[in-house]
Amino acid sequence: MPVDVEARVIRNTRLSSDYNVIALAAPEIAAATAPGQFVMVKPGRGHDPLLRRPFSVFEVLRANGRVEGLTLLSKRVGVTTAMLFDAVEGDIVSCLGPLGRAFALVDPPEEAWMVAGGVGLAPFAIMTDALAARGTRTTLFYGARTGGELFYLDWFRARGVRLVLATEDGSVGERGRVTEPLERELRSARQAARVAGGLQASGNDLTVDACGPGPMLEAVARIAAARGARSQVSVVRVMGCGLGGCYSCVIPVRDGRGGRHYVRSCIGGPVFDGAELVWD
Amino acid sequence: MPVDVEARVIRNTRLSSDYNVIALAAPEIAAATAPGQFVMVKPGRGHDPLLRRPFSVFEVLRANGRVEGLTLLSKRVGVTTAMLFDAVEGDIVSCLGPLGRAFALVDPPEEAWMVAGGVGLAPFAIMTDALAARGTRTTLFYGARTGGELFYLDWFRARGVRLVLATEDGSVGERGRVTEPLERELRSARQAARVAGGLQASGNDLTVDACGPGPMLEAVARIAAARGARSQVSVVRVMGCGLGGCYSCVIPVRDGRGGRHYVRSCIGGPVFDGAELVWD
Amino acid sequence: MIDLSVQIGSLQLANPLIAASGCFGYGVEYAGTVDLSSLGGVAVKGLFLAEREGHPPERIVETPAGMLNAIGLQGIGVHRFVREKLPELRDLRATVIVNICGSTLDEYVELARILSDADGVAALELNISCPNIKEGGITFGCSLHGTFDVVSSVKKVTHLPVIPKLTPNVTDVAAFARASEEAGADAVSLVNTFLAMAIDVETRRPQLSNIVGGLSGPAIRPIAVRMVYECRRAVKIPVIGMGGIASARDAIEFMIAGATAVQVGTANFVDPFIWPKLLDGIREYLRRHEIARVADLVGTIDTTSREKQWISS
Amino acid sequence: MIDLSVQIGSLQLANPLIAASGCFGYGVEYAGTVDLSSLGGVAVKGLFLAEREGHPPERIVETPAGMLNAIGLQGIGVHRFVREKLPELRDLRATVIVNICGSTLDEYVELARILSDADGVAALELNISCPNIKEGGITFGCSLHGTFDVVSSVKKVTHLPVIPKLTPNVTDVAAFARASEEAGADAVSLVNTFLAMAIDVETRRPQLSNIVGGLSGPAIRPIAVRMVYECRRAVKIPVIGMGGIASARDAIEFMIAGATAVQVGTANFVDPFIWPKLLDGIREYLRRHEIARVADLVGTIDTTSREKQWISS
Ligand SMILES: Cc1cc2nc3c(=O)[nH]c(=O)nc-3n(C[C@H](O)[C@H](O)[C@H](O)COP(=O)(O)OP(=O)(O)OC[C@H]3O[C@@H](n4cnc5c(N)ncnc54)[C@H](O)[C@@H]3O)c2cc1C
Ligand SMILES: Cc1cc2nc3c(=O)[nH]c(=O)nc-3n(C[C@H](O)[C@H](O)[C@H](O)COP(=O)(O)OP(=O)(O)OC[C@H]3O[C@@H](n4cnc5c(N)ncnc54)[C@H](O)[C@@H]3O)c2cc1C
Ligand SMILES: Cc1cc2nc3c(=O)[nH]c(=O)nc-3n(C[C@H](O)[C@H](O)[C@H](O)COP(=O)(O)O)c2cc1C
Ligand SMILES: Cc1cc2nc3c(=O)[nH]c(=O)nc-3n(C[C@H](O)[C@H](O)[C@H](O)COP(=O)(O)O)c2cc1C
Ligand code: FES
Ligand code: FES
Repeated sequence: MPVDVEARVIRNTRLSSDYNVIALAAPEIAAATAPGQFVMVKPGRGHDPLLRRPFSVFEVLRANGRVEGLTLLSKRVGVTTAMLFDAVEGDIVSCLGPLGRAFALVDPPEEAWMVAGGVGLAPFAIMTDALAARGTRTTLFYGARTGGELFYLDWFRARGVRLVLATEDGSVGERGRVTEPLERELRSARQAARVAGGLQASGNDLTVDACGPGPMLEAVARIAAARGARSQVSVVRVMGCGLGGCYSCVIPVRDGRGGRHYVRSCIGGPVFDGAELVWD
Repeated sequence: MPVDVEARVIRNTRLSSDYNVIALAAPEIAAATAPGQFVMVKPGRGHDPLLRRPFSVFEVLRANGRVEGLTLLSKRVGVTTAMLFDAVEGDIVSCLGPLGRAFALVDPPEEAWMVAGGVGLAPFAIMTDALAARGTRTTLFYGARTGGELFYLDWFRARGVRLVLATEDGSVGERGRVTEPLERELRSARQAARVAGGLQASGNDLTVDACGPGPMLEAVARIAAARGARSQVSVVRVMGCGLGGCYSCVIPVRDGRGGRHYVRSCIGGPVFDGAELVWD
Repeated sequence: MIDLSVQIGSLQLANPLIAASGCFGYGVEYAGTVDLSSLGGVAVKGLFLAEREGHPPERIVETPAGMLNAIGLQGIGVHRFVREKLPELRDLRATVIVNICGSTLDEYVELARILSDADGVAALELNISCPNIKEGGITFGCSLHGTFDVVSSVKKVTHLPVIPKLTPNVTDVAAFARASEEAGADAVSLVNTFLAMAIDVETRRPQLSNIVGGLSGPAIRPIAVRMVYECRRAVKIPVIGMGGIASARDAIEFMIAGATAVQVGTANFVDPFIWPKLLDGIREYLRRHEIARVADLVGTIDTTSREKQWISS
Repeated sequence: MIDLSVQIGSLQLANPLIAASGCFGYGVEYAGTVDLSSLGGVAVKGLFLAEREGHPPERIVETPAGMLNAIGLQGIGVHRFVREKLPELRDLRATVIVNICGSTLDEYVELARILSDADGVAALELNISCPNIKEGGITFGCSLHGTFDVVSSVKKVTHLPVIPKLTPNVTDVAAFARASEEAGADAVSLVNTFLAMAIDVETRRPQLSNIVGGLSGPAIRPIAVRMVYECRRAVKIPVIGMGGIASARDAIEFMIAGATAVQVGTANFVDPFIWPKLLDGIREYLRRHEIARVADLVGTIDTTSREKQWISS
């Protein structure tokens, strides 16, 4: 069950002129969060801005073996994210969670390939910790506009995550979209498997988990489907409540009878099986 | 001409659980303010709260002979005053001023008797400095609910202001309303003058300047009028704009033909001659 | 002991707080955050006879102290509601007010029949005021005859209290309250949302897929309070007030203006744990003002004029 | 070079920004904070023939993202205005739009006559929509016949552009725009304020001495934008839009919805230095979107539906 915490800002680290990582003293929520779940936050008082905003839980903070809070990776795009960017230690942020459907976690020998576009990195730190605890091998395909917007690389490296980077301007990693190396590697992994005969082409040797801009999610789902890999994608919709009350956050999902219907992504998601979603 | 300054909070000193003195880096305004003038402030962004709020300028801050800002004495009664109470160094407060009609300052040998009720102390610090510069002798009649809400006493003493204190609970000074010692002293001053023959009963030997709750202002105006002294009172009205644009802040004023009409207190006041106002 | 109960026609509510339709799903979504039996009532999401997909996204957009919505009444239809949701709501001991919406008068009547036969429905709220759909609904709510006809037709087929929900998008809302009363309504509820729109200036497109939507939230509260005040003076049946309630103070304001009960919509999105806070705030207020029954607060606005206008600060 | 001029009937405004009536005094109050000649126009405080005292305090109260006012049209009357204010406004080279208000049709006509003879009046705005006074005014604005009669009668006695100001407190504002157009109006302006109220729950008294007042400010913007959009589609004459404009973005939103010019009221209270900021913001937007004339923005809302609904963030 979600709880609402008037969380104190423990610290706020600016990563660039737009990105920050804000640490909130909400241990009750942090301890209960599964990778891919989110919180609805509201910094500041008063009715403007009015609604909470959804953010994936980025990290669970522990000190001396106790959970002390959680962090959010936030990109400044509007009024609430600007407030999160400007927040200082001691400020209060209302934090409601954990909410939503998490990523299903894969166990070895299956591998987890994580695909992050920009701020879509957010669910993959907590996810890395959870997968590491299971001993699952992980790769992070991580794309951004430019090298200055690739964050936490050392953090992931230190946890044994294999990194495949891409930037639109080519300043770090491959030039272009991160889905290109993803497609290439998936193709060769499949070929290698076929050659080795160890796995079927449709085998469950790996799952692709993605978070990022819509077109990226769509590409990931198609690439995975084409190579018979399972994909889980975390979608971004405008959310009014986060609890299934308002029906604002819907996304079209296949209904199994050739049709489609709108599913509330706050409770039916935000993580969906890539094959479930209607992409056209 | 008023200016609008996005003023940084230089410091914020809490005087009690409700009162604070907030220092704002608005030197342009501070340098131009006459005693009794006010500023319209808006802390925080967004449209809730929407309107600015009026505050008398309390002190003009100088450092190394340069004006560096102004202070406001604020009592927490609602949303904006709560924000001013909670503000921390570095916060930004929009500050528009100086606005309104100031107190007319008296020159020696005339004396200035200042009467403050509660947060009505606000205009009298800047006023004390202005009168001291002219060598005018000053008395401050200062009343509050309780001794813990009498502030800046040493500040006034250090500047040679004679203090007459009253509290409703009798914890400091006289028990009861501050208008009682005012009336008594005014009566005996008048008698002394009559005995000495030096001044007429209606003489211009002193002006009573008051700021505080409405009933106190009314009492001061009556007391002064009864003893033939001039009174100036600073009134408090809800103000939408502070510039004469909205007609929200009106107060009934005698029109000289036995009638009354509504005058905008933001530009016609906030300081009025006590005899001008309609009190019934 | 403070008595929080209020009476809406034959229906007694444990307290005056009702979750507003469309802002609380089918109620069951909130079973984890609030004890549904602690609410005066739960008005479930507007139901048609058939299932509906609703409008494509974007369906909401935030505005100053408010929000626009054009959900388009996505819903599971009355039959699935009765089968899938009502039993759970009964188990949770919720006082269920079903908000119904028809494209035709017959559809309202049919919905009322079905729900009157179902077990666990406490009252019917007639949504004749949804600004987000083209067919039916608001065309009844914007015509005095239409309002009268829907209410009287539904009344003929049900024993349940019937509460037409009025739209604020009219010149004289009190006339609609009167038409409802004449048609036999047990109460009226208001306001539904204000027809409104927002444009993305960069793309020059409406921000909602439906172009227009309904404004709710604190922004509309002062208009809604005025309308409740007007309706209270126009009719004898209870008025259920809503529009921007976000605190106990706001709920009390509506009751003083004339609301026997209040609904809370948008604020539940902002704070799903608001319900006990509202109840506690109302109790504290009544205690402080030495009012024994919340019903004694209803319509007690004092409009005699004061002599002096000193601000006490 | 970006062309900011817009045309309202025979009147060319240097830019689309007009100070809204009742929110800018008689204009002269703001001569110290803004160069009046830099504004498209200045709509002065609503004038009756005679002087008026207005309502007792409290006259305003803040609400979420808005404010209520019930000033009651305190004013110096048309004769003192012509004598005492108009010369100064002429000297300041303001484009003066006089907002007039009558208790009777004859009073509107008389006001129009007097102001047509005065030197320095650019247009007449007919206030048939003030929610704060009992006599006249809004009784015209809430009746299609009344609106038609006032506009056509005033048109007969003046060569000045006539702009009826419409109330939003009606079911179908576009019908009032059409009635105005048929009666010969040169433009319509909207919205005036929404009838609303607020109650002090501690005293259970209305917060305004007049009990009800008019809601303005950002809170109402989405409703006002929708109404401007509806009127634009209903009439060929220019629509002057207002209601909650507080930034260049907001002004542009109204123009995209269909406003040829916009008025700014409440936001001027919050920031009397807003005018150059608004102008700069509009210029910057036009430059960025490579639009040479602000007039080319008017009514360019794109309501064709999109295929995909990805949020780009
Ligand atoms: C499940 C979920 C998890 C998310 N996790 C993160 C995260 O970890 N870090 C992060 O920075 N962002 C995350 N987002 C996106 C984040 O919610 C939005 O960036 C945020 O709501 C913008 O709020 P704002 O007030 O700053 O912007 P606004 O001023 O409200 O709007 C600015 C822009 O943001 C878009 N926007 C508004 N609301 C949303 C919304 N609810 N979702 C997406 N876009 C929106 C608008 O279309 C507009 O273009 C997540 C979204 C979802 C649905
Ligand atoms: C010329 C002038 C000078 C002032 N100087 C000072 C000062 O130096 N220090 C100080 O603490 N206060 C001063 N005040 C009063 C101060 O403006 C109000 O306390 C303040 O506006 C309350 O704002 P709020 O948002 O905290 O309260 P709100 O939440 O708006 O309201 C809370 C209560 O305050 C009252 N109130 C609201 N607005 C005003 C208003 N404009 N004036 C008076 N009361 C109001 C309301 O009636 C309500 O009861 C002055 C007022 C005026 C007119
Ligand atoms: C997202 C959303 C969906 C709504 N759906 C319905 C509905 O199905 N039926 C109905 O009668 N009212 C509906 N409403 C209106 C609310 O019940 C309520 O009348 C309105 O929002 C004003 O109250 P509030 O300001 O507390 O939200 C909806 C409102 C919102 C915000
Ligand atoms: C204090 C105040 C006084 C007003 N007086 C008038 C008036 O005299 N005549 C008029 O037509 N409108 C009057 N209005 C309405 C405004 O001109 C404008 O239509 C309304 O406030 C909406 O715009 P805004 O949200 O930008 O303020 C007044 C509004 C306010 C807030
Ligand atoms: S965000 Fe409200 S239903 Fe999903
Ligand atoms: S505060 Fe607006 S006229 Fe005085």
